[in-house]
Amino acid sequence: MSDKKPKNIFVEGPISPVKIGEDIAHHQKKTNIGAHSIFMGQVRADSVEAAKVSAIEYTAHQEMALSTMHEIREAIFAKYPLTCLHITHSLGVVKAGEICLFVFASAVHRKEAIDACEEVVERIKKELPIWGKEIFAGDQYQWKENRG
Amino acid sequence: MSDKKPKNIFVEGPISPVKIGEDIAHHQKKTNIGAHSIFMGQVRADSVEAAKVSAIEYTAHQEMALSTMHEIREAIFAKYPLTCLHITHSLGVVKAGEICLFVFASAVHRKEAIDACEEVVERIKKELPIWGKEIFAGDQYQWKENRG
Amino acid sequence: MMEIRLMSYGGLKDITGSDALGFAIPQQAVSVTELKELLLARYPALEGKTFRIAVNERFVEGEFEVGSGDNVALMPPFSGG
Amino acid sequence: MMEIRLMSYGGLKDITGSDALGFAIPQQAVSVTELKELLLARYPALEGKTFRIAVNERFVEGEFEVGSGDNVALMPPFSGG
Repeated sequence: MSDKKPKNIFVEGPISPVKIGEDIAHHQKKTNIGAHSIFMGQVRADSVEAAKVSAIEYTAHQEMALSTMHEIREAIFAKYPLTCLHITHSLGVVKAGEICLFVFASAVHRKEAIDACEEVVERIKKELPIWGKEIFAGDQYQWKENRG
Repeated sequence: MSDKKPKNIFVEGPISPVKIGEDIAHHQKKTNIGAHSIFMGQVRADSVEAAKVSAIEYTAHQEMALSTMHEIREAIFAKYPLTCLHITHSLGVVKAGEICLFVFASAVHRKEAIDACEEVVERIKKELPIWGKEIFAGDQYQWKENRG
Repeated sequence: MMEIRLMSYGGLKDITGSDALGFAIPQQAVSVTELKELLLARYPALEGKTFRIAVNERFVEGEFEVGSGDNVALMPPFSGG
Repeated sequence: MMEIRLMSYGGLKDITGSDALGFAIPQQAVSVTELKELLLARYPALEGKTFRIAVNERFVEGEFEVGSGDNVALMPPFSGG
């Protein structure tokens, strides 16, 4: 259900896979759910010239990010008959191999859950004022750019 | 990577959310992965007339299911540049609220992971010889039918 | 006279009464079309049901020939996931 | 003469040298277009950079008027997720 007040989506550091397993388990009480669609972003050890990304450090304009996320939630609930929608994004340092974004959409039928999850991911990437700084070994860095 | 021999996809009973969390954690070593897309099917307590579904009992033509799943895997790996693809489906009794299907696709970029995951789910529903028997309180049942 | 192994899946098991049984056929070989007629004669409740037939794990139809000892699977529409 | 609060995000922080600082403006009020010129004069490395401006948490441009004490955020293209 959609809420009146913006929910926090930010956690400090990586998102724990154990926590994700627990979140999934919590949905077993909701026996009207038939389908869950999950997206997770994981930090890649990309190579840039000779250097490898060892971590990404995320910063955000938090107030704007949360109010924009609230608008996205409202639009998604208006468009898709979802049972629930949970979003978590990391702030601070997330090492290569760790999870930095978790989107979890649940619905009675699969089509709604899958389409809503994908749309939320696309909108997060495009609309939330969050920036990733790719950190290389030895304090070097470059600012991340999202592909379209 | 695709394999030469059909992998087993079946587990007896429900799929554990803890196990799913562990599966996600195992992918943190693969630092070339940037995106995971997961689909989970959960048994719904649907109401049919006065009765509520308390569980679904799954049976399959296992040999045909595994060889068909193998063909689907090969086709998906040929079509999408995936890092890995894991599929689990329950056999036997899965109670309302429990998970009966788990599809887990990982790739360098999100589009491939999301599209591959969705296509695998659709093909599993249409092509795998698996049948669900919806069990109501008091031993009554009806055979499940998938929506298109 | 021959016997095939008849395997019934999903709701069809309720009609044939067993997930696997021997099914006697008066001929030495039959087409899938002929087999369907024999099945309908033996199990009238199959009338109007949607199902496909796999012989030795491959879907077959029409003139495909079913022989002694073949595994014949009757499969209603799938409902996995 | 007035002062705004200038907040710089992402790579723009490397140019302004701080994620939040006071920025003095000789006028009593300026348009966003005029503010951009003042910023480019003060931070020449902003030249050619893509960024949007939010005043008090709303994206603004052109003739929108920026006044004393406003929070002005400089935001390069987003790269979350």
